[in-house]
Amino acid sequence: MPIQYYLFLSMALFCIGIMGTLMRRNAIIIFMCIELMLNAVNLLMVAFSKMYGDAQAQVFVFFIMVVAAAEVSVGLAIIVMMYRKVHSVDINILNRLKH
Amino acid sequence: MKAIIAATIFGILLMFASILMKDKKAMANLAIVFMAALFGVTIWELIITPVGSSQAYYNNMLNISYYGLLFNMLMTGCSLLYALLASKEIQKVGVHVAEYFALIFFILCGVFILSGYQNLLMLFIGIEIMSIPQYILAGSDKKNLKSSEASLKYFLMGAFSTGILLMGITLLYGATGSFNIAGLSFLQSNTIGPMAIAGILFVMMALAFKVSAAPMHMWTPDVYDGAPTPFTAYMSTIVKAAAFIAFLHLFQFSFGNVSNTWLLVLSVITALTLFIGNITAVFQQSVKRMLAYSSIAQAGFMLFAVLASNTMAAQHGMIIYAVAYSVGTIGIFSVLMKIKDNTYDGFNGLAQKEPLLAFVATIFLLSLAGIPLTGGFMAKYYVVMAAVQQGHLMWLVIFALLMAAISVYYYFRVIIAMYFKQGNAELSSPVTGGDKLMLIITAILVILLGIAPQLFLINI
Amino acid sequence: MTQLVYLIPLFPLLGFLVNGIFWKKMPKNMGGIIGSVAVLASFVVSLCIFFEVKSDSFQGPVVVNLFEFINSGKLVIPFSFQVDALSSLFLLIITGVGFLIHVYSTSYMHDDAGMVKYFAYLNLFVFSMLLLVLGSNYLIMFIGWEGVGLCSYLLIGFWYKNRDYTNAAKKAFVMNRIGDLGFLVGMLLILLNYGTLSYQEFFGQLGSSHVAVSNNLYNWIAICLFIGATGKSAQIPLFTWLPDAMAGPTPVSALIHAATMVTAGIYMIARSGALYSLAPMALNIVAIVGTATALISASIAIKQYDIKRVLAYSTVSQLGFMFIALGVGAYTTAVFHVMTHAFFKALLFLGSGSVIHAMGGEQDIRKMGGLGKKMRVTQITFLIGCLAISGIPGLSGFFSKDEILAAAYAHNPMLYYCGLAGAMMTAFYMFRLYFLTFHGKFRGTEEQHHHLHESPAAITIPLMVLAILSIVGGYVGLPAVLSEHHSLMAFLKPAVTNFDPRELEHGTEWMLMGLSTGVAVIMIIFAFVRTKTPNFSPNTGLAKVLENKWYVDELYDAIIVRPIAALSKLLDRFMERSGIDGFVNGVGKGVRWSSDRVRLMQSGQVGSYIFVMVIGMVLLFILGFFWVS
Amino acid sequence: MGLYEILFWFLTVMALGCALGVILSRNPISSVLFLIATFFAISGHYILMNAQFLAIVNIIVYAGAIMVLFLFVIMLMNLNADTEPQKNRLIQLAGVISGGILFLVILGALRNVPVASLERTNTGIGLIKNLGKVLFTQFVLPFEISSVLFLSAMIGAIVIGRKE
Repeated sequence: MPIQYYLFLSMALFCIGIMGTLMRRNAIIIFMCIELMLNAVNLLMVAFSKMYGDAQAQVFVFFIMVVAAAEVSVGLAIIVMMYRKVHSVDINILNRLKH
Repeated sequence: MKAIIAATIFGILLMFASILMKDKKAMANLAIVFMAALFGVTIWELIITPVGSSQAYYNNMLNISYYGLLFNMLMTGCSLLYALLASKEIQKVGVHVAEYFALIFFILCGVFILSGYQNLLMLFIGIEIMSIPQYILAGSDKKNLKSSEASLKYFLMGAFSTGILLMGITLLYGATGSFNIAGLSFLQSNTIGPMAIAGILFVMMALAFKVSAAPMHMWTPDVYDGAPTPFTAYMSTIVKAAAFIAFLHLFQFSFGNVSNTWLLVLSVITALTLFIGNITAVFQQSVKRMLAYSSIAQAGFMLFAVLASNTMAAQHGMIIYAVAYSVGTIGIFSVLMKIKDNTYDGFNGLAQKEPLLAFVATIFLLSLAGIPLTGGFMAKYYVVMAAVQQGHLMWLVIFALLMAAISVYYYFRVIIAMYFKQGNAELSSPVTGGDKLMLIITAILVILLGIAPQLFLINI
Repeated sequence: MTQLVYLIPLFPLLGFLVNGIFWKKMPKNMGGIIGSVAVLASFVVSLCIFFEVKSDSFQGPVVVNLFEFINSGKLVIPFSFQVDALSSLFLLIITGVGFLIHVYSTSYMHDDAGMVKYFAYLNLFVFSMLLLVLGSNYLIMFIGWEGVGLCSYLLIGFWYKNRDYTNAAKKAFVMNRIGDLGFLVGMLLILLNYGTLSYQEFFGQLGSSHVAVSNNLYNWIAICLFIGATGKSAQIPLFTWLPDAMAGPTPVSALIHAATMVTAGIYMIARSGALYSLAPMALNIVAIVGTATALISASIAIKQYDIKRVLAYSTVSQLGFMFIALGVGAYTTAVFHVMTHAFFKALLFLGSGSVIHAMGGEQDIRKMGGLGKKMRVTQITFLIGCLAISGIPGLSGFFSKDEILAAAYAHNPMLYYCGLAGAMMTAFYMFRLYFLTFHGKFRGTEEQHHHLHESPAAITIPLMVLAILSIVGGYVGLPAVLSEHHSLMAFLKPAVTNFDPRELEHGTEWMLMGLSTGVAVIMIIFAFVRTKTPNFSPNTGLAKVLENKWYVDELYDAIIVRPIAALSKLLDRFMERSGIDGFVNGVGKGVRWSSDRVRLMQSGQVGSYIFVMVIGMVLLFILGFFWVS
Repeated sequence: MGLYEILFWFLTVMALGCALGVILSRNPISSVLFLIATFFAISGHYILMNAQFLAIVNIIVYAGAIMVLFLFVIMLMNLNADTEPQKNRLIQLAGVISGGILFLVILGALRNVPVASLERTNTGIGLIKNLGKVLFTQFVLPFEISSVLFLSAMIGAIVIGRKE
């Protein structure tokens, strides 16, 4: 398989993730779309690892997963905290801070 | 390296100390003692390192130079100053005082990594170590909905920018086959291809987010406004300076070789940042929010150092700017914390009520506005000089100076409110002798930076 | 002795620190004494240095290094002072006139609660001004430059209870900042091309061939520096702040807005004479701007009724004269006029202060008249000032103004005629002011009349000293027809490159002198006749335009201030007020539906923020990918 | 077209289709399920590229742990298609367009990347043994440092999650 295929597949997933963050109002879904972006990166990283025959990139993917896990725990905690207060996860109601 | 270990250990110790000690004040004092100890460690590390040398650790994961150590030392010093000035306010935010301070120590650990990383993985981890505690600190005032909102906004956008950063790193890896930013195979001007350019641009965007440069600045005003003020003070100073040192580091060590590919884009970012930061700050009604926009504007100036990253003046300028901006901003925020009403009107007549507070606030504002004989002027002078030496950036320099002239307007609005308006500025808490002493020391530091900047550039 | 030059700025700095730190606890008189003594001490040191520089044994400029300021790679900028003829002369003017004004202030500001603070500011001002003239490179000059701007801001707004006053202060500061921008750019151009900011190194490289530059560069640098000078020295187009700056206490107007700070621009250009001599285009611009300023502000002064405003416009006009001199290359002549102007304009301001003091704060000359009977000293000294500024032979103003006119004539007769017209108007408005104030019948209230009194000694003694200086100050620079020796020019010669106006034929010079004197005398008589029966009916036609200062402020408001405010507001809405909704709503009801739709996007907050980020990213990517390569 | 190619295209279509499902489905629960399916497809790609260990980790960590956490939260909040607020069509369209433009721009920039074919042979670098070696020698510092990250996340759970 040419590396381009993976490059474009990964870019497509990445951009779908970006579209998702732009289209949805539910904070959890937006967060999921960001996870999708991270996975697109992981896929590309593994493809490059294969291309170079280098294990470094796969270890890097590990670390991305580590960080993603840490972020998820904090992020979901923040979303739950918000939900407790306003009983919604709609990001449109987050507009006390503006101007 | 010693500082990284020490910062982690102090953070962990603080977490355990909270089990044993219930008193908030004692906790805060312990944290200040730890901070002083950490400051000592950074000084020690600086002293034992030969001037101009650099030491690589763990297969070139880190390459800690004298310059980086000096930066660490100064930023820890600023953190100590911050801890002393803000500890009372931190105690007011919530019950988890030990945890807040532990997070600040972890942030410092990230700062130390960012001043000496040599591997893109370390850059990524350093930025995350710095960011995750910030998401938490921004949302730490749980009684206040604004704080939660700031936290969620910051988190969502921060995670988004993490994705961008990772995509950039991956593309750079794909183009070069290496994560080592100083490696021989990494980004040479003759082998650069479209993938490398794409990588550079993605990484640039992500770092622009962290330093709140336009068009990735949108989170800044909301988050700085919503987060509890003492944490805003920390986020907008030391953390931002560290993001800048990471920026500079990357551009100095690797991207500098291929500056023709990114110089134009970064100049446009700089111009936009200056424009948006300054113009929007003019119309703010809340001083806290004005400071958020002004921090965007200041970031525009700091970007000059990145633009001219290969000159000596840029590296000196970055240190001076980081210290001058941090000290000045910490100072003005600690004044802001004493004022009950954070709008401009809340400052009316402060000079009558608390002349000292008004006076030091004036010095801090003058420094932020870049008036000579304050640190801010020297900082701006250094970075602008660096950009001039780089050449081809004269238009940007002139534009920046124009914007700096505008910035005087909104900084002076505060001074006018304090001195030239009638009013009864209400304080949220009394100003004690200790506060006054700390504020005076901070003000003296600002002036000292303006008179003898060489003092802060020990041997570099 | 020259090694002790750092003492000169040190004393006022100490005075500022002492007064500034203890201003709450210090007794009022003590603050005044500390402030005055600090400046007196500087004056004494300045005198010693002046005589040392004047002595024959003095060799060239002495640079005193204090400490290293900036050391960054190739660029090293020390914090150092330069002592030479030019700086030592300015030192004398600043500390000498400064001291007199300090003494005057001890009495004038006596009833003010913030007197100690006032002296602290005043000392800080003197410190900054000394830094400005003493610095041995442009950076230190710039530091002083900004410092005096800041002090001027603080002092204009000193009586902050009045809202107009703070606005005036803000205006002064903003206009100065615009000028400073030019200065900064000029400085950066020098740095970029010559790698140094030191006067000696820079001027040394100017003529040499190894820095390959075209004359254009000289012109650009010179023009940028001149823009800085227009801001500080209130020239067109940045002059409107100075009359407004009269909101400050009168001694401040005398010191800052007449004698010292506003002459900083002249100092700067005289200091950079070596550069300007190589930049003919810039010199022409200087001359034209100077002429235009001299004429326009003099014409405005004719119709003003506020005593201080008349003097303010007169200052602007006199500064214009100095720029004419600079523009024709007669740098020493400009410096000469700076000196004499410092004497007689400080005298006039202090005299007006004495009048305002006596009138209980009244500044409108329509409500004065006949004050001469009650205030003999003020009247006589004021008259001396008026005679001096009008250019009556024998007084200092005559010599310096005549030298300017002669130099202008030698350069281009057109400039001379404009200058003559300016001098004509000067004589008229000054004597209109004088006659309306001191002669005729008193037109104020009964109570004011009752209160009229001569001012105390602390006010009259500085007046008398300045009056004497206004008379004798001119004899250091006698015209060629009267004396072979022009001592000021000889003194300044080592420091200032110059064009010597004395190369005119003697006959021509006599004629020029006679003409200007004659015109002045005629205008004085005309003023006397016109003010015999004062007529204050509302003005029409040209007079109205003059009274409204040619509508310059309104013009600026319309073309600069409002668009910027509008732009700022627009951006504020557009970018931050979640505001495409606001924008669309403004367009009209017909688009309310779409407004609703669009608002949904903007109120999405996080979503719209990410949206902006993505759009920005896309645009920058396009720039980065397809533009660069 | 051999089995390898068929698998590649199948997994690619599945990944893209499920990713679109994530952002288009109205019900949050089905979004989560679609995302899990995407992760499975990506894991399949990992196996194709001989990154066996990562493929397993991806399923265990992402699909198994992280997505379950998401599901928990969504069920805790009782979100379903009816309560899910929808953005306006125009805005959705704008999102699609800007995302699409970004994709096109990157595509345009990267169309000239030199072609390198991925070998089908198994190099063995994706085996747990090799990865472990690299992780604990070359990458030992980031490995240790990431503990700080987890400490922060832990504190975050305490500070933010605990009721006061």
